[in-house]
This record gives sequence, C-alpha cells and structure tokens, in this order.
Amino acid sequence: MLPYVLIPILPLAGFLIVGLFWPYFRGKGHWVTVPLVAISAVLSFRAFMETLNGPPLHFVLYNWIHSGHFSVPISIMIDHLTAAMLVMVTVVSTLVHLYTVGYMKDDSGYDRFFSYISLFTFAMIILLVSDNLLELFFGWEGVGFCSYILIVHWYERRPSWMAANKAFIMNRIGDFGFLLGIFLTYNVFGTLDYETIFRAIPAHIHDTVFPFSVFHNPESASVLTVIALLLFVGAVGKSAQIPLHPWLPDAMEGPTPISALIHAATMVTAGIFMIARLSPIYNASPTALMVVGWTGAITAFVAATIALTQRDIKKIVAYSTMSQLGYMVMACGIGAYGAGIFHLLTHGFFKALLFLAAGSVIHSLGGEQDIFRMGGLSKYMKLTFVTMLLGSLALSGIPPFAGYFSKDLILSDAFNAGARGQIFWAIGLVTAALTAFYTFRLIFLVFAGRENFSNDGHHGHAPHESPLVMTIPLMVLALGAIFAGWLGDRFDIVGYLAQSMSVPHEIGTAGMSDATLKMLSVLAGVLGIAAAFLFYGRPSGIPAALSNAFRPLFNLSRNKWYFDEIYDAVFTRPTIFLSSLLWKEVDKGVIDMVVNGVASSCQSAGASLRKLQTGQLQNYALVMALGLFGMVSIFIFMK
Amino acid sequence: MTMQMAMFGYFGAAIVISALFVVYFRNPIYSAMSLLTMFMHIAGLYVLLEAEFLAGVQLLVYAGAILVLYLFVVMLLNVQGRGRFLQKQTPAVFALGILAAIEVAALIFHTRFYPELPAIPHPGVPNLGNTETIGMVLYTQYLFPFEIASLVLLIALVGAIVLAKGKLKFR
Amino acid sequence: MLNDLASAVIVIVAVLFVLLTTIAYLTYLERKILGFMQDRLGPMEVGPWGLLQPLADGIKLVSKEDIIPTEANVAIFKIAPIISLVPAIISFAVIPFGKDSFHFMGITTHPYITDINIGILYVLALSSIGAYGILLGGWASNNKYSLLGALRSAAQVISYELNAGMSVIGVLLLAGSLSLVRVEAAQSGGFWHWYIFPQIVAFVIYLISGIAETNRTPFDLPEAESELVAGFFTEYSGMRFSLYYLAEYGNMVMVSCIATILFLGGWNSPLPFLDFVPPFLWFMLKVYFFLFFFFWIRATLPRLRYDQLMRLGWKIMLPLSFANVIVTAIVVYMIRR
Amino acid sequence: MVPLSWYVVLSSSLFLIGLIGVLIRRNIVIVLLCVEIMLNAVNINFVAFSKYQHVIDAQIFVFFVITVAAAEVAVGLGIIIALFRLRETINIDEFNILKL
Repeated sequence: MLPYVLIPILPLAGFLIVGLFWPYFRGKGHWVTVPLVAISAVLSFRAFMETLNGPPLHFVLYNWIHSGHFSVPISIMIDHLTAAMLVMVTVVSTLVHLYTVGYMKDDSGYDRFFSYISLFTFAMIILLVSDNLLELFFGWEGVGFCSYILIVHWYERRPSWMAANKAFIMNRIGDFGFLLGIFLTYNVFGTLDYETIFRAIPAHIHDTVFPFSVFHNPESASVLTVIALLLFVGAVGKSAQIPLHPWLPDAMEGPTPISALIHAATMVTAGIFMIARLSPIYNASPTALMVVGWTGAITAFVAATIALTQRDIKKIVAYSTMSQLGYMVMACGIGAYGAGIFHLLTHGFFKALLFLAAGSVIHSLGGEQDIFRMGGLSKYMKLTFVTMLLGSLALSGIPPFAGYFSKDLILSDAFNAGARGQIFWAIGLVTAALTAFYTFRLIFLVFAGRENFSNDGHHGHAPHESPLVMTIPLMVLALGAIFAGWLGDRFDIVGYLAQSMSVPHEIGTAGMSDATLKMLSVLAGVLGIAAAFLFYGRPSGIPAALSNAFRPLFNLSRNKWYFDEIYDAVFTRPTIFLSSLLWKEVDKGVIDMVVNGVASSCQSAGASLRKLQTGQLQNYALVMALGLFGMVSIFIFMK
Repeated sequence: MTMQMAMFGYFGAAIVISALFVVYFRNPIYSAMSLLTMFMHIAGLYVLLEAEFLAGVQLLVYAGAILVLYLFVVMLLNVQGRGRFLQKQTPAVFALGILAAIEVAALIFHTRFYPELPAIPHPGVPNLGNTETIGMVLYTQYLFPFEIASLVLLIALVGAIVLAKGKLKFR
Repeated sequence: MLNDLASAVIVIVAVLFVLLTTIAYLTYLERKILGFMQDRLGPMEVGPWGLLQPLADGIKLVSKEDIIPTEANVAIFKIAPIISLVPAIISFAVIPFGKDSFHFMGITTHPYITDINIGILYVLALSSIGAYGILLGGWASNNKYSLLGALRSAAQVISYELNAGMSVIGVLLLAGSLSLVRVEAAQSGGFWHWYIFPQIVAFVIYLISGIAETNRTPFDLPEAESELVAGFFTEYSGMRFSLYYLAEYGNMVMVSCIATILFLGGWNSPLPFLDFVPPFLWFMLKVYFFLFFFFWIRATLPRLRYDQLMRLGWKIMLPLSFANVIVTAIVVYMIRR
Repeated sequence: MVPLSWYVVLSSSLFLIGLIGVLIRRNIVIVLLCVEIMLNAVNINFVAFSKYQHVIDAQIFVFFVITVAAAEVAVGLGIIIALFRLRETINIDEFNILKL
C-alpha cells in the first residue's frame, strides 16, 4: 500500500517544500520537485504493471468527513482506467517539469512556478485516484485553482489576468452544474461512493424528478438523465466544450509548459475522464449520451474551423486541442469510452509535444507567436522541427503514428454505432481533414518558406536550438507520439480499459469493411496535408483568393465564430448595465436614504438616551436586576 | 427532626449569617474572613449532599486559591475605603430586595418539589463513588467543555498578567 | 452507635497523643541532630540527655507574657495562629497509620480516624487553608516586615502547593483512587511495588515542594531571621508563637506522612519476610526517616533567593510535574487498554 | 430527610444577599466577593438537584462554575490593580469613565 500512497504525496511534498521555503531556493526549486515527480511517475508505472494482470488497488487512507449517514473517505483507488491515466499524467508532468527548467530560466517566479505545477500534479492525481465524487470534486477544484494561478503566473500582464479570470469564471459555471449533480447524486443515492452508486443504478433507473417545478412546470425527467447532464456541465466547462470553451484559447496567455501540461494533456481531459469513470450513469441515460455526443461533435468541428485561420501559433494548437477533446467527448457520447480514453492518452503525448515544441519555437524567437512572422526555421532548430513534425503527423492521423490508431478507432466505432454514429463519423472525417490541413499549415508556415522573422526582437542574433533540458522532453514525447498508438493497438488497451468501464451496447456490425474505413480516414489526413502543401508549401495566392471569395466564412472562422462577442452582448453588457442601474438608482437613491435615515434617527434617539448613562456600574446592575424581577413578577402575578 | 435536618440547619444558618457579614463588614479583610467561613460551610453542605469531590474542590479552589488572591490584593493595596460605605442607590436596592424576596417566596410556595427520586439502577455498571462518576462524565461526555474551560483559564491567566503588569495607558 | 462513637474517640485521642508527642519531641530531635551535625551535643541540661527539654520549653512558652502590639488588629491577631494550627492538626484525620484493625478495651477500631474517598484532596485542601494563618498573622501585626514575610510566605505556599498537587496526580493515576488507604494497599507486597520507582520524578518534586510548603530551609525565606526578623510572626510571643511553631512541625509531620504513604508504601514492609514487624512501626520508621531528612537538609543547604525560589517553582518544577502527569497518563492508558 | 425546597430557599436567599451586596457596596473588592456569594448560591442549587434527581451532570456544571469563578477573579483582581494604579481608589463609583 505504502508506495502507492506516495504517488499523490510526493508532488504535494514538493509543493510544500518549495512553496513554504521558497526564499531559500533562489532558482533551485527544480532540485526538489523534479525528482519527486519523477519518483511518482515511476511508482505510477509500477501501479500500472500491477493492475495489468491484477485486480484494482483500493485502500482507504482515512475518514475525511463523517456526519450521520454521510461519510466520505480519502482513499486511493487505482483501477485500470486510473492506472493508464496516472502513467500519462505523471510522465507528461515529469517531462514538463524538466522542460520548465530550461523554459522558465531567469524567470522571477521560478520557484513559485515549480511549487504550483507540483501542486497541480498532486490535485490531478487526487482527481484520478478518487473513489467517490467528493474527493473527485476536491481534485477537480484543485486543478481548476492551479490552472488559474498558473495562467496568471505573469500577473503584471493584463492579458494574463484577464485570461485567468475568464478561465476561472467559465470553470465556475461548469463546476456549479457539477456541484448540483453531486448534490442530486447524494440526494438520490445517499452516498457518493462510485461502487455503491453503480450498484444502485438499476434501482433508480425509472425514477423521475421535476427539474422545472420552480416554474410550476409539471414536466418530469429521468433522474439519471438530470444527474448525467448536470455532471456533464462540469465536464463541458473543464474540457472546454461548446459553449463553455472560450477560456481555453485565452489561457494560452500563460507560460507554455502550463499550456502543454494543463491545457492539453491533463486537466482539460478531466471531463472525459469523469464521463468514462461514471460511465454506468451515462449508459443508463440515452438522452444524456446523445447530448454528450452532439456536444463533442460540434466542438470538434467548430474548433477545427476556427483553427484554420488563426495566426497565433499557440492558439492554433489550443483550438486543435479543443477539437480533439471534442473527438473524445463524441466517442464517449457513442459509448466508445475505451476509444475516447485511448485517444486521450495518445493525444496527451503528441499534444504536449506540439505545445512544448511550439514553446521551443517561441523561446528561440524571443516571444514571437505570429506564424506569419516565422518561416524557414527548420534549418535553425532541427530537433524541434523533427519532433514537431512527428507530433503533427500523429495529430493528423497518419499511420503509423499515435493519432492514427486512436482517431481511427473513434471513427470506426462511430460508424458502427447506428445512424447517429454515422453522422458523427462524417463530421469526424471532415474534421480529420481540417485537422491535417491546419496542422501542416502551421508546419509549413513556421519551418519552411521564407524567413519572415525580424532579428531585432531577439537581441540581434539568429534563432537557435533550445537547450538540451528542453529538447530531451521533446524527444521523449516524440517517442510517445510514434509508439503510443501502436503499443496501445498491439496490446489491446481498449480491452484493458474495458475492465473498469461498462459499455452501453455492443458496437454494431460494420456497414463498410474495416479496411475501407481506415483507408478513408487516412485519405482525409493525406488530403488535408496535400491541401496545406498546396496553399502554404510554397508562396501562392490561393489562401488570399479563397479568403476573399468566402469572406463571410473566413470572418466567421477568424473571429472564432463570434463567441466572445455574443457572450459580451448577451451576458456581460446587460449585467454591467443592470449593475450600474442598481448602483446609481436603487442603492444610492433608496437604500442609502433608508440607511442614513435609520442612522440619523438612531443618533437623535441616542442623544436623548445618553442622559441615562451615569457611568456607575452598579446603577446598570440595578436596572438589570429590576428588569429580571420585573419579568418574574409579570410571570407570577399577571398570569 | 432528623440528624440530617439538624446538620442542614447548622450549615444553612452559618452560610446565611456569614454571607450577611460579608455584606455588612466595612473592613474587606473581615468580609473575606466571613466569606471563608461561608465557603467552608458550603463544603460541609456538599458533604451532606454526598458530593465529596466538590466539597474538596470547593475548599481547594475557592478557599485555597480564590480567596487567598483576594486577601493578597486587599493587603497589597491596603486602602481603607474613604467616605461613604454604601452606594446612593441603597434604598432602591432594598425595595428591590423586598420585592424579590416576595417573588421568590411566592415561587417557592407555588412550586411542588418532588421528593428524592429513587436511584436508577444501571445493570452492569458498577456503582462508582462520587469522584469516579464525575471523572467518567467529565472526561467523556463533557470533554469538549472541559477543554474550553481550560482555555478560559489560560486566557484569564494571560489577561491577568497583562492587566497587572501595568503598562497600560488610559487616555 | 455508641460503639462507633467510642472507637472514634479512642482513635482520635490516640492520634492526637502520638502526633503531639511527636511534634514536641521533634523540637528536641532537631536540636540534637543539628548539634551532632555541627559537632556539638545539643540540649543536655534538662533531664538525662536533655530528654525533658520539650517539657521545659512548653512551660516557658505558656507562662510567658502575651504581648499584643497596640496598633495591631486584635481580633485577627488572636485568631490567626489558631487558623494556622487547626488545619495542620485535623488533616491527620485521613492518615492511615497501620493496616489491621485492633482491639482496645473490648472495642474494635482501626488505625485511622476515617477513610474518606477523597483523602488526598482533603489533605491538599486543608493545607491550602494553612496559608490564611500566615497571611492574616502577618497583616494583623501591623508591621511591614511581618506583612512582607506573610505575603512572601503565602505566595510560596500557594506556588508550591500547586507542584505538590500536580506531582501527587501521577501516583493517583497509578493507584486509581484518592483514598489514602487504598493507595497504600495498592503498594503492598515488597518494595518493588512502591511508587517511588515509577514516580521518581514526582517523588523528588513532592519532596522539594513539601519542604518549601512548610517554609523550611532552604526555602525559609518568609521567616528569614537575618532579613525579615522572623517574618510573619515577629510580633508574636508566648503561647501564640508556640502555636505557629506547632503548626510548622505538624505540617512537617504531615508532609512526611504523605510522602511515606504515596511513595514509600506507607505501612507496607519492604520485603515479605519482614512482615512480622508491625505495620505501625514500618510507618513510623519511614516518617521519621523523612523527618530526619528535613533536619539534614536544614543543616546542609544554604537559603535560596526569592526570585530563585519562584523560578524553581514555576519554571522548572511545574513543567516537570505536568510532563510527569502526561507521561504517566499515557503509560497507564497503554497498559490498562 | 431534608426536603429539596429547603435547599432552594437557602440558595435563593444567599443569591439575594449576594445581589444586594453587589448593588449597595462601594468597595469594589467586596462587590467581587458578593459575586462569589451569588455563584455559590447557584452551586448549592446545582448540587442539591444533582443529589435529588440523580443527575451527575449538575455537579459537572458546578465544576465549570468554579472554573469561571477562578478566571473571573484573576481578571477582576488584575483590573482592580490596574484601576488602583490609575485612580488611587477602590471605590467603584469613582470609576465612571464609562460616561462620556
């Protein structure tokens, strides 16, 4: 038991040591946190190996809350799903820790940064190993909080804290739904423990609630659907699904390691993990599954279209992340949890790789993020180029790289999942082509073609390869991007994961042959790459011509489907207007008058009552006694 | 007129008389001495009521600690009260006292006091003495109030030290 | 009923007799022992080896003029020595001097006046009353040296009473009772059962506190002749003086008895084969050992300064006794569980 | 057997004596002493009812009352000493700075 307790404890210890004694480290914080997280990763591997052929590990550390029938333990449950996730999370976290050593060098908040990412790792591990909803929620909020403090790491910059606030508020909206879901779960099941809940699901499958009874609307809904949807609201916020997605691209204002660790590989996947973890609840509610699936599909497509026209290197990768998250959610929506988690794992590797490589590019260009002001970098930074190319191939779903296996699995599962599944398949296929296109647009614009960057922004010397401490994580992750998918396919990761998740229905028989499906998805990727080469591989006028020809569509994509503007118009401006109305008219006019009136009447009353105050303690005591015995005499003589 | 009644009569009379003397004496030392007498008789009353432990505590804490502190302060300050010895509001207080006495008398007259209840036998629970029973209840059921009481004492200790140290500045 | 009354009277008379004789001869013993330790002979004139010296002293003190200072508060001046002496005497009511009940003139009685279940609490409570005699006597004399001595003495008594009380708790935890009879009975069966061994810290603290509580050297600041001209009883003479004196010696005997009962097993013989010696004799032997110890200390150690005394009491012994209580409680809990 | 009402009479008369003492005396030390009388009156009631109703809890309350009394004395006497340093008097009616 002890070694596995250390998995969450070690990052926490790293956070505490560096966080409490930061003045003594002076830029040496990584000597503590990196080894601790690395040990945690090794232990996670060990746990993974143990679960490979064995039952889940489960033990209760101590009783956190015990009140009446409500009892919540702090426990560690490492089943197959958790073990796989743990390995991915701790490995990526370790590599990002390592990368940070180079990337954040000379930053004033160096040690603070290390303590925070260790705290994040701790919270993420708690989220994964929980065996009840409250502990999960603790981790959930923990990662949300860490995301906030890490986005705002450069707190002097206005965009940083704007983005952090946005992320925080949007996540709170989601968490509000999530919390309501937990409340309803407790109300219905009387417990927050997964096992107990899952066992009790058949008994509650026909229960209904009246979600709109406040509005006197007698419409009833299945309680499991309501629970599943409420919990899904949390996942929408955390995993940046439409409509709670705009925080994710904005969160790219944070340091790049954070984008790689939190906003690509781990935290944003918590929503998918939660859905997979609570799959029995979702399986019991077809409506919820449908909502989940459509949300994912729409997110995947919309994000991909937005990514087509962005200019900021990190935003492109961020929208790509969102799109891939949409894929995973969509997979969950058709019940292919295994495929979704598989994609999550492979995506964790190659997307972290892409972010770190992008960070490497930004680093070498001294903070430049506009891809139209890069170009031709392949000859300056070969390692970054090669690794990023590998990551892009993986993302585009080109065999034999990681993305191919997982994405293809999702698409074929979707195609085999009935009529709705085939619509999802079509959307997914189009999205895959778009993904390949924008990914290689990025590659071509950054690493090929003319050198558009200016040297004056970078101390006057040419771009250079990043130090070894940054490129080693890139290479390790590149190995993951190459082999993770193949390994998963070879050793049947889906079957392994299925031991801790239930599937709602057997995936139906294929309408088309499996090979044809594979061909189609690869073809989509190749088409996307070819189009990208055609547009951006060499100087050409096609992009400009196309954007002029489809100006409305181009603007839609360029402006991110106007989500921010719509929110601004629908929520922000009315709120500000209402607040200022209430402030100027109601508060100043009515409430202040009442308050001042009360105060002035008190003042005048006090002035007259003050004469009673003699300053003689015993006079007061006498009056108290008189009051006491007066009341007693009322009680006795007037009854 | 049983033995117990006689004992009660003695203790009660001594308690009331010494309490009256506490109020009556001008010299604080005399008052403190009659209060000491009262405390001792109250301890006797506790023994009569089979609360031996409280009788011991009464002597130890009230007589042995609290009252000695009073004596200390009186002797250290050693001031004879100047001027009047009673407050100006004394007549009003006596009026109140008469009213209160009537009320209390009426209340007691109207109340029906139950005779002593029979002890509830608890099978399997050994019949412990007074001290053991108090210990049992105090350290299980009243553990939290007990801790709070210790905290109260600590705060009083700190407060007394701060006050008596005399570095305070008024106006 | 009558039988009980008779047995009670017999025991009370016996205890008072033994006690007062002991106290009277303690003065003689003290002078003799101090004399021997200082290479002198001590009192030799009255009776063989001066054995009648206490009697002569008593006659002298009783027959002396009773002086009351003019400015003194007469009532309290007169009552203070009595307040000092009475608690010292009546606290012997709970001291068990022996083990078995015995017969006297056809009446069965036991070797203690009463066995109440709060025995040690009773003793502590009464010893705390003793402070009043000192305080009032010093105040009523209307003499600044007396008042200073009284305040010092009372502060000392109160401070060290706390230590004594705290150190006793360890023993009570081990014995599981406040009754002195049961504490003694719990230590029977050989000296390895005596509480001096598990409670050695408490024993040392109690002994030091006991010496301080009785205002003996090296803690005799309140009556420090060279500084305060005998402290709170400067103005006392004759019979009243002797009452204070009696009270001091009575307290000494009391402290010795309590130390004997709590730490040395009271009337228990140290080894089982020595059981043929009557328990009463064992008890007296141990008590006299402690009394000898008091004199020995007086002959050996110099007097402390007042701040040293207070620091020792509050900053060293009190934390130590708290630690002792906590450790004992934990150990007892672990063992009983 | 002593009737319970006797104890109630005793304790209420003691309480009234204490109350009157608190209200009429000028010497602040005596006022505090009278507060002790009142507390003891309450304690007598507690113990009597504890005996007659067989509720040990009442004795626990006496314990707490004694604790509070001890705390009150420590702080009260500290205040008295501080006040005496300030005003050179222990007459309670000369401490009237509560009046502004």
